[in-house]
Amino acid sequence: MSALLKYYQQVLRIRRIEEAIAARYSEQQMRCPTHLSIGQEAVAVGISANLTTADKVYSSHRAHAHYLAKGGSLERLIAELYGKETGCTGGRGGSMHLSDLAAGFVASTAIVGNSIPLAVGNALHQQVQCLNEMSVSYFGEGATEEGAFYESANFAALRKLPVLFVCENNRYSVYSPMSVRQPPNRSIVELAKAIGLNAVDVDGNDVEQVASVSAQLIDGIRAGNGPALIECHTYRHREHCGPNFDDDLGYRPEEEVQHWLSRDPVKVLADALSAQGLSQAEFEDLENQVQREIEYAFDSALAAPFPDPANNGQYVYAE
Amino acid sequence: MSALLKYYQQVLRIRRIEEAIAARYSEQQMRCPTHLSIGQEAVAVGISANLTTADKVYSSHRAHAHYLAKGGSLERLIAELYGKETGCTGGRGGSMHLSDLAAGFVASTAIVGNSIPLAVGNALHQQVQCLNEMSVSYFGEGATEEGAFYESANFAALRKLPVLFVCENNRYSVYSPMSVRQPPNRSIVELAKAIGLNAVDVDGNDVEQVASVSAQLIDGIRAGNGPALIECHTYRHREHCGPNFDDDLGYRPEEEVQHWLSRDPVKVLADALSAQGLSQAEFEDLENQVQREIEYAFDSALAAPFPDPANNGQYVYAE
Amino acid sequence: MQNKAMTTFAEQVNRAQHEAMKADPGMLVFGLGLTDPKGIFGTTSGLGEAFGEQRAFDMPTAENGMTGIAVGAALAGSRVLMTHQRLDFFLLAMDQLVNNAAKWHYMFNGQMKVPLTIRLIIGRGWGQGPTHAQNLQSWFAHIPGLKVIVPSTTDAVANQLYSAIMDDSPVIFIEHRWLHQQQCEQARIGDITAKPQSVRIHRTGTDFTIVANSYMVLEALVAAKQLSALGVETDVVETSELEPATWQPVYDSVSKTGRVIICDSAHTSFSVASEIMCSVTEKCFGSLKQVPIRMGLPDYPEPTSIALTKHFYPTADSITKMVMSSLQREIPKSVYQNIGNDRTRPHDVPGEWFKGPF
Amino acid sequence: MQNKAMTTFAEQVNRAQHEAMKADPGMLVFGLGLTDPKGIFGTTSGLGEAFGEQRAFDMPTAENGMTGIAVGAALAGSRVLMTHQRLDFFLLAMDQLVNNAAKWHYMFNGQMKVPLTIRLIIGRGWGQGPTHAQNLQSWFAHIPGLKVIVPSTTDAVANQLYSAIMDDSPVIFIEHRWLHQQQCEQARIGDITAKPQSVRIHRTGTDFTIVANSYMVLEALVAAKQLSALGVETDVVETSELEPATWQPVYDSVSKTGRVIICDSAHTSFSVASEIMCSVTEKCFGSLKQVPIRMGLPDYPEPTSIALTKHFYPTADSITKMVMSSLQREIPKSVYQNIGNDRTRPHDVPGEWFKGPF
Ligand SMILES: Cc1ncc(C[n+]2csc(CCOP(=O)(O)OP(=O)(O)O)c2C)c(N)n1
Ligand SMILES: Cc1ncc(C[n+]2csc(CCOP(=O)(O)OP(=O)(O)O)c2C)c(N)n1
Ligand SMILES: [Mg+2]
Ligand SMILES: [Mg+2]
Repeated sequence: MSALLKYYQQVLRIRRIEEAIAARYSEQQMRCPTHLSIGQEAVAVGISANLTTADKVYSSHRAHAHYLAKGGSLERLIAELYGKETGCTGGRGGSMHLSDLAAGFVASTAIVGNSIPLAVGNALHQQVQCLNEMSVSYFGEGATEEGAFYESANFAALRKLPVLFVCENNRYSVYSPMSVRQPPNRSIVELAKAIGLNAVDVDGNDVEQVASVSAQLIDGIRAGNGPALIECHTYRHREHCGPNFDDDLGYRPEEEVQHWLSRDPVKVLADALSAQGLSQAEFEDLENQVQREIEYAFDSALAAPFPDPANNGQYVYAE
Repeated sequence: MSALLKYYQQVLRIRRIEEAIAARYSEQQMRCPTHLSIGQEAVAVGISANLTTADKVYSSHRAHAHYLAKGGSLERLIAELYGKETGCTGGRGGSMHLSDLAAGFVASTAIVGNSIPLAVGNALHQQVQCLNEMSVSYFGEGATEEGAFYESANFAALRKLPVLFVCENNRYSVYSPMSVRQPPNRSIVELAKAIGLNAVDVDGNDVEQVASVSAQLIDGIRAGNGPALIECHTYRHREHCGPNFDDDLGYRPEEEVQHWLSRDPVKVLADALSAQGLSQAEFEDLENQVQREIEYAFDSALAAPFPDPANNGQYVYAE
Repeated sequence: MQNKAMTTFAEQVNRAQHEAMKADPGMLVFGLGLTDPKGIFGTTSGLGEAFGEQRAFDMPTAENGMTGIAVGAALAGSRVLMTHQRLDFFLLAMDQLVNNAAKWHYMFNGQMKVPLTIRLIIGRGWGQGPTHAQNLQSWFAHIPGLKVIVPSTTDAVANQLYSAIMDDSPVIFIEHRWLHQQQCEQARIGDITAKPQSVRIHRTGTDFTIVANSYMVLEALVAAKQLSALGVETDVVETSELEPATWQPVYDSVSKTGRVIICDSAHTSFSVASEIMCSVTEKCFGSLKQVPIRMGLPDYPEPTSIALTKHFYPTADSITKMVMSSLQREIPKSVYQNIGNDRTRPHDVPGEWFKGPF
Repeated sequence: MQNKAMTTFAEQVNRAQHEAMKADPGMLVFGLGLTDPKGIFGTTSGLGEAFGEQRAFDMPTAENGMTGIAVGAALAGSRVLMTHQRLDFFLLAMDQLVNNAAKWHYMFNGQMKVPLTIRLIIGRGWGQGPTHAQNLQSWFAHIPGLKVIVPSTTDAVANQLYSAIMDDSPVIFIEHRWLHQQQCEQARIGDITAKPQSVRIHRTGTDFTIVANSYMVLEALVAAKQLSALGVETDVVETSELEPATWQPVYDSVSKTGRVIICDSAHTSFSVASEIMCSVTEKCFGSLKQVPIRMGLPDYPEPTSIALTKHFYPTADSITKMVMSSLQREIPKSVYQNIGNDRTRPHDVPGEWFKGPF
């Protein structure tokens, strides 16, 4: 299978999963705050192309794509959204606290910026233990405003830790544009360099670019050259939290929205594959594959039992 | 009086005051942690040359020089060290919590980095109220490791606030060298620029350089061009906290210590003035003036009453 | 605000801010999302338009630095109100709050004041989970120099917030999110500039004292009705200021009834309920007919799944049952079955209107 | 350590770290100044030399980020010990502590563990002042998922710290700085790997129970002697683990004596003493002969001047006087005059040896 086709398959898979969640969210059975990745899938797919299962990933509130691209179990994700016992945290964490240790997706957390130091701590462990693996920290451009980002990056640079910082710059923190949060000429890449990271920015909707540029950074990290940051310019299609489109609120310029929709990673990849001659039937096949997987995951999530609140007192302390 | 002579007088004054504190500290009557400015006086004197009483200053644990150079009352400083009622906070704050509102020295605080946001908040007030004044935030290079520095600088840049950040880089945080705290090629100036500040570094032991470079930055700030940072390379002569020399501990390279001692701002200025023909008698005159002032301050501090603990419950809440 | 018969808690919170901004032309108000289209659950809507973005503004995601900036502006003379959408996010700012805001007036010997109010919103339900539903009121109450106000009713909240803002000491103002849609007749809203009551007696009875604050006041009032139907008449006493020196009406009530249950909306151990129980024991030891009861959340984090939160939060029913069992009185089966039956909504939403997702 | 007859608290804290680093070759230890010439009051000396700077290291001044890094390393499988020279500095790290470390094991359903211990040192005296002398033990105790250990004696501390380090849950370990020089015979030091006692009975008597932790245990023991001379025999009970479930010996003692004074080294309101008093009241209500007494710091910050701290900290004398007055018994004038007379040092230093400045 061509690399492009593989990317498309993965981007499409995440897209359709997120759309299925969105479609069913209004049934009021997935009762937890949910931040969809729709529009930003190319980042996770491009980065994950260079990672092994041994590499460890941390993420933020908007984690579905990162979890899935790293190989996190779809069934356990959907079950988690439904608050079921078979969910990846047994219903305790919900959408904002995903984990699939077998896949090397350690965790996502709900407080902006607060999983960044965890990823760096993971890298510290990897370095001290001389492990043949690295860490990845995903976060939004809003998280770079937190001191936690800065302090973590400083320490990673100081000790040349094997960690890649992936900043998904989707231009907004909830409804707030960059203009109320960062000075006009802020370059996250320059900032990262000044802190001591190798840093570069890419078109986050171009999965091949994400994959190839991050491959170089990751090679450097694995070679012991110290941590790096990749800033991926991208865009979220739907509301910050929840299943709907919210451009009726007018917080994003119409042209900006249109510009980014025209560069939807699914569309861009599909166009490229069409141009390369992928047939309608092959496209449909891919869709059908994903649909089957999704249906199975939803069916099994719905069929799964709820966790028993009698066990609520368990795991407050480690045994 | 020549500018140089004026600088010398001020640097000398702070030096002799600090030395007097050091000399008497072992009498065990100034019972509070005390961080002397000896070796770093040129920074405060150079910066203060460009400030008016209306400008507001915040500082850190090592604040004596900043307070004195801004015009803070010597008597109230010494009384504060002795824990007396006439101290600048009536004995409540000690050496690490100085204030002289009449002089525009708002406060120093004891938690590393935590007065930086306060200075920025002060600048926010000044901007919103269209006041014809600015704010200054003094801190050490260690404080730049705190997220509070980064978050504050970001907001100051975002809103173009009238604040000057003065970083006294004396190479150590307590006994810890830069090598265990910041990556090898860290430039605080480049970092500040990447955050969005105008930034430049100077020889912090050269009072004229500090004064002239900061004058330019301050002009820009007053003109509304936004915040700036000046990094002043300097050195502390004595132990981190307390009156003694501690180079017997071996935490600083002997050559480094010697190099900086040879560039002692008092000595540098005295040499320059000698070269310009200032006579021995004139030097002695200056010393005598300072000595008289110091003796008076100590005498009045010692004579002052202790505060009454019966009032301990006062000022928990504002009336 | 509009001239309509009913108003909500969120509207009153909003009104207090508008009134304060008008009354003090130097006042600043900021917070994440403050001027965005949703305006922090509608509680800050219109402030940007009315007062301009110099005085009412959104901010970077930097809770610690921005809290320090709020303190610095307050010290300089600007009255400041800052809002955080969840109390949990404010954990980043404890240094600025405790080491600076709370102590400043004291440690600089009364020379400066910190006219700063911080609104913190407590999440609950719809999967808020472990890090979006914490109420750390006991932390703030433990710190000398901070005032802690925890409102519960729509008729009082504007007055409470206005007074907090106008206070020259730092005030932590903790709003439970489930209160925001609470309705009340406009006619019942009093003078916004009056001195608010620290303790409020919502109902009187001689058999038992129910002490509560925040959302638990609403549950307590339902319980009081249930108990009355069962022949137990209660004082319902709200401690909206977390300051033992203001709790005399609590002590008076317990001295009268000899029995007390204290409801908390935070984890039970080392809680505000613990302090109230302690103070009550100190002041009313001789009058106590039975050991005081405290009732709060279990000592584990809020899980996310709806299946796991069913009994996480005490309700009116829990109060009623606890009071009856402490009196060693049975609840007749017929009555017992009806308890709580008027609530058909799922337990994890404040009302049918709530559809998620945040 | 060396083969000498006496040892100090600081030496035992140091020893526990050396032993743990030896026992777990993956363990990391870091903190500001950890490997500097002073080694955090001598408590960390030798760690860098013994275990290398990969495992024992100094760090940037960045409490929040570094705490998160500690949590992340612990989650990855490194046992971690972090030290802060003052509890006050650690206020910067509450987000990482409360939202991550405390909840992780729970919110990820037991899939990961956080073998992290955080040593926090409480300052006192010699002008430590408002932001270098806070004991926020009640904050930590209020958070489910955190264990809080507050040692007091040299014979037990190595065992307590070693056990905290080896615990797979996050532990807050609060050391009062005035304990560091406390001496004890080597011979009295027990097995470092034993399970430490959560509650320890230091002395028994039938008239009164004195509950204390941290430095207040030392004051309590002096008071107990004074009281004995006055004919009042006391149980002195130390609660070194701040977990009500472990406090049965306290309840047993109060059930026996019917009278209790609870000593705290933090502000009194909303304190650990409040919780102990509450729990004692719940468990021993029927046995109480008088209202329990709590005694802590006043509810204002520690001022800096020696003139202002004279009565800020309760002492053995305060305990003795309070117990006697609660019993409505006079202290004979002759005895009264002698109380505390053995202490000639200024009240703001732990011993004559202390000469400042930090
Ligand atoms: C410390 C903290 N502050 C605020 C929030 C509320 N919040 C949740 S997501 C979010 C947006 C963050 O923006 P960004 O990092 O750019 O991520 P994006 O949502 O754009 O993917 C905010 C402010 C939070 N969860 N934690
Ligand atoms: C948050 C915090 N962490 C640690 C300390 C302990 N401490 C006091 S001064 C100091 C050194 C700071 O170094 P720097 O900022 O370079 O200032 P300098 O002492 O060199 O002037 C430290 C670590 C503190 N007071 N606050
Ligand atoms: Mg974003
Ligand atoms: Mg320094």
